[in-house]
Amino acid sequence: MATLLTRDRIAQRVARDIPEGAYVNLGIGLPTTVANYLPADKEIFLQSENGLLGMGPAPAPGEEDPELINAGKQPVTLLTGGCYFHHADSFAMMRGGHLDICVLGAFQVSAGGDLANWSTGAPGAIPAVGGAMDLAIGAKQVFVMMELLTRQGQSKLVEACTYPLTGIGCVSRVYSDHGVIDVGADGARAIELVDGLSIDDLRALTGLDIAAPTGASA
Amino acid sequence: MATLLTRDRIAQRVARDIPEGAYVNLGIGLPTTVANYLPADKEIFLQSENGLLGMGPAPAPGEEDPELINAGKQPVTLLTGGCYFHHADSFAMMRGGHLDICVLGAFQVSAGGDLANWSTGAPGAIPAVGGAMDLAIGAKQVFVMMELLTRQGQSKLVEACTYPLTGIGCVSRVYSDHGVIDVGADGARAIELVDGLSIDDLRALTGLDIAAPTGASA
Amino acid sequence: MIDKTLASCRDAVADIHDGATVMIGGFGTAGMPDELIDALIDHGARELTIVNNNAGNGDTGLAALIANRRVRKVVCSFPRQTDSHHFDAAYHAGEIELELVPQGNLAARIQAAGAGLGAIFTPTGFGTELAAGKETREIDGRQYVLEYPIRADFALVKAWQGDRWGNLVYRKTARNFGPIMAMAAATTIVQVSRVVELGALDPEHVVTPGIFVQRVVAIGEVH
Amino acid sequence: MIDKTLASCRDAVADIHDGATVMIGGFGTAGMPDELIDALIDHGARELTIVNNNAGNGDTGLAALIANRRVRKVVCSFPRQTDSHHFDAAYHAGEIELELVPQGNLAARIQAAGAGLGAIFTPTGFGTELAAGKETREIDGRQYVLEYPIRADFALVKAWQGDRWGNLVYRKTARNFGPIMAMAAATTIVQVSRVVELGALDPEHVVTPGIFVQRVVAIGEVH
Repeated sequence: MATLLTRDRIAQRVARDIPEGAYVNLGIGLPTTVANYLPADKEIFLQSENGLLGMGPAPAPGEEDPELINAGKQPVTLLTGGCYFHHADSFAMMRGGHLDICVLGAFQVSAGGDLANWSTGAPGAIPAVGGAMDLAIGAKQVFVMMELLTRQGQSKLVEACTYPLTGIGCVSRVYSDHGVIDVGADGARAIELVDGLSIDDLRALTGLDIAAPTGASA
Repeated sequence: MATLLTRDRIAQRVARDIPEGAYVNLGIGLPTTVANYLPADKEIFLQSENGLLGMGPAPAPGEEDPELINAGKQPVTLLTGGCYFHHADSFAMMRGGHLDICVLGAFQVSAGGDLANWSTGAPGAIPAVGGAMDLAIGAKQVFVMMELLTRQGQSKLVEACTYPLTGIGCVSRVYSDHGVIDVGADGARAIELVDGLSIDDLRALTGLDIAAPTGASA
Repeated sequence: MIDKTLASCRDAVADIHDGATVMIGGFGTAGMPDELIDALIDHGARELTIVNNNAGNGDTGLAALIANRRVRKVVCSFPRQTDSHHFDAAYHAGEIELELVPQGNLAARIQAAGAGLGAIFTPTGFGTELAAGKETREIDGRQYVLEYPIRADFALVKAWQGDRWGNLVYRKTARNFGPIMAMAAATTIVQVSRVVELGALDPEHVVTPGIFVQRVVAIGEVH
Repeated sequence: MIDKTLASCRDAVADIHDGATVMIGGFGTAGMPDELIDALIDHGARELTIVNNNAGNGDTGLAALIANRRVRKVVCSFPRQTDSHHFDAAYHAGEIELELVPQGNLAARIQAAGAGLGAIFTPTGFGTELAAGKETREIDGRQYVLEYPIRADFALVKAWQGDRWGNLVYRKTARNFGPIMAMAAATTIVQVSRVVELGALDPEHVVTPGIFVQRVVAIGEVH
């Protein structure tokens, strides 16, 4: 029986792959929790789309400033050495390829690296995209953080996204409760599987011909 | 016999048409001298393409700062209330239509408002354009300041420019030693003629069918 | 003497006409010029096209403008939020039009307007629903979508300090869209916490040069 | 701990390769990073493409780089000046290629590169020799020329103060192309008069955020 990772453990795992000095944007929702696991002794630069670089943790209660917020509109702080800038410069940081890593949630990711994370296409729902499309195509590496299966047991790692796309071929790696999987032009390749999960299990769960981790027997 | 205006008198005449509160760029060379005639009791904002707004007069001798210069690379000062910005913002001020008036020199101006002021097309000459093309098409009004005739007696106000163009249909008014002439889609129209110069004289000098000043007999 | 300061928000918005396109600064409530919007509601202009990152939060600012049925169309990146009930209701009732723009394209299109560009090729949104029907082009092996500038008749912006020439500085993440909207509107109206003497703003620190600002109103410190 | 400061200009330019495209800040001599250029001359890289507003003044900085025959091509707006004799000589000898770009298009193309745009439609230069052969388009009744981004392998920039994260502030009109070139180069190398402690630069006053800067060298106060 496979031991699936909790959301916090996924966040921890993502944090481990972020090197010192990296410029990183953590998407709203689940990806935000990655910040909790970044090593305190390393300097990692968090960017927030609404115009700050060097984002620090949430302020102490009572210290909130409604004019110092993150992309999720929650109160944050600014580290010593951080700075503010306007929206065009902020998105130039993304679109211009200046961010090293962006961590996003997803509804679906395809083996080829397509991302669907902004709309389920449900009729009548009000669409909202925010900065998702800019982040998806801008950062040097796009990490997706998600549970592998929906509550109904369907794989969110798919051959081709059925939900509306956020970006094409933009995701480089998926961090899931079942393990870490690279995606892209060469298709999906498992990097790590959780204890008790075999590559065949993963293939069965996803219905995809996922390559085995390097060094492992297929 | 017509009493032609000196260059200083032309500059004075241009200055008279610049209202308080106007954002103005004075091109390098002759147009720079307009600054000497702006009324001291009115606030007029001089922009310099190299990133300052609120440009003041030349500094006192010994007070020059090599990092505070104008577009002609001469030392200047900054007025109280002026500010600095980078080159993209500076040219956004021009191209985005935020400048009210730009004053430029010219080799030729056509009756339709075309401007030639950056190159004589002489073979072997090193071409240089600077900000001329941006200023020509960006400001709400482009004033040209020039002597009407070349040293050889040829009119610089022409039916069609023979020198390489700086911009098409961009000049609104020409301030010359012979008088003030509007140009544009409706052709050339004299606004003021210097003492002793008739509209027929001007037509003869330019070879153009210039409309007479409003209210004057043709 | 040039003095762009006005005594009241009411005076500042008095010529905003029915059908105007109005940019409103702010990301959520940070940088939202509530006092100017309140004045705009009192003023009564209708059929407005609003450009903002969101579509109103709670019951104040842009949300109140929508609740008062003054808005015909919203151009934004992220309308749906936990507290966007006024927009949600108007949208579901078919009373308001929505143009959804990826946030970076929104910023780039506003900046392009301010800088006088005719159009830009942006990679954001390529291959998605939000680029459906738009011209695309491959340039140096990458795919781009052609997007046009977003201009406005008016911009309502919140800054921190301003002077009588319209020079502005902002405060923390309330800066967001303010500087680029100020450049993209024919008339930029700014509410500041405080009007300072000319020269009080360091020329190296001015974020929005006065050339981009037509009117300044002091509303007092509010944060 | 991240520390982008280096001990010498020599170290900072050591990996600039033959044939590299190098942006150099400055408008005339204001903002010209002379010390970095001297180090580049000593380093010896050849066949460089240089992007600068001018093509060298007098006998120092970019002019010295050209005099030392390190430059294959110059992309600039205003090469011909009273003191551009080194460029003039190289140009007339047919030893140097010139791409002449209107100054605002130069700035806009550099900014477009930093912002990841694929191309821009700009009104500047339409109908002139400098737009000959370029794609044009009428948009909303106005004529535009399609221009592509200008990127660089390296940017050499002069700022006033910087910190170990690469945050920068500039001094007066020496700012000019620095902030946009820093955004458009793969590796941005900055000489500052002084490296200050992290936190010494007010977060509201930083002009170039450290994300755009890879190396910082202090050269002492020189003005």
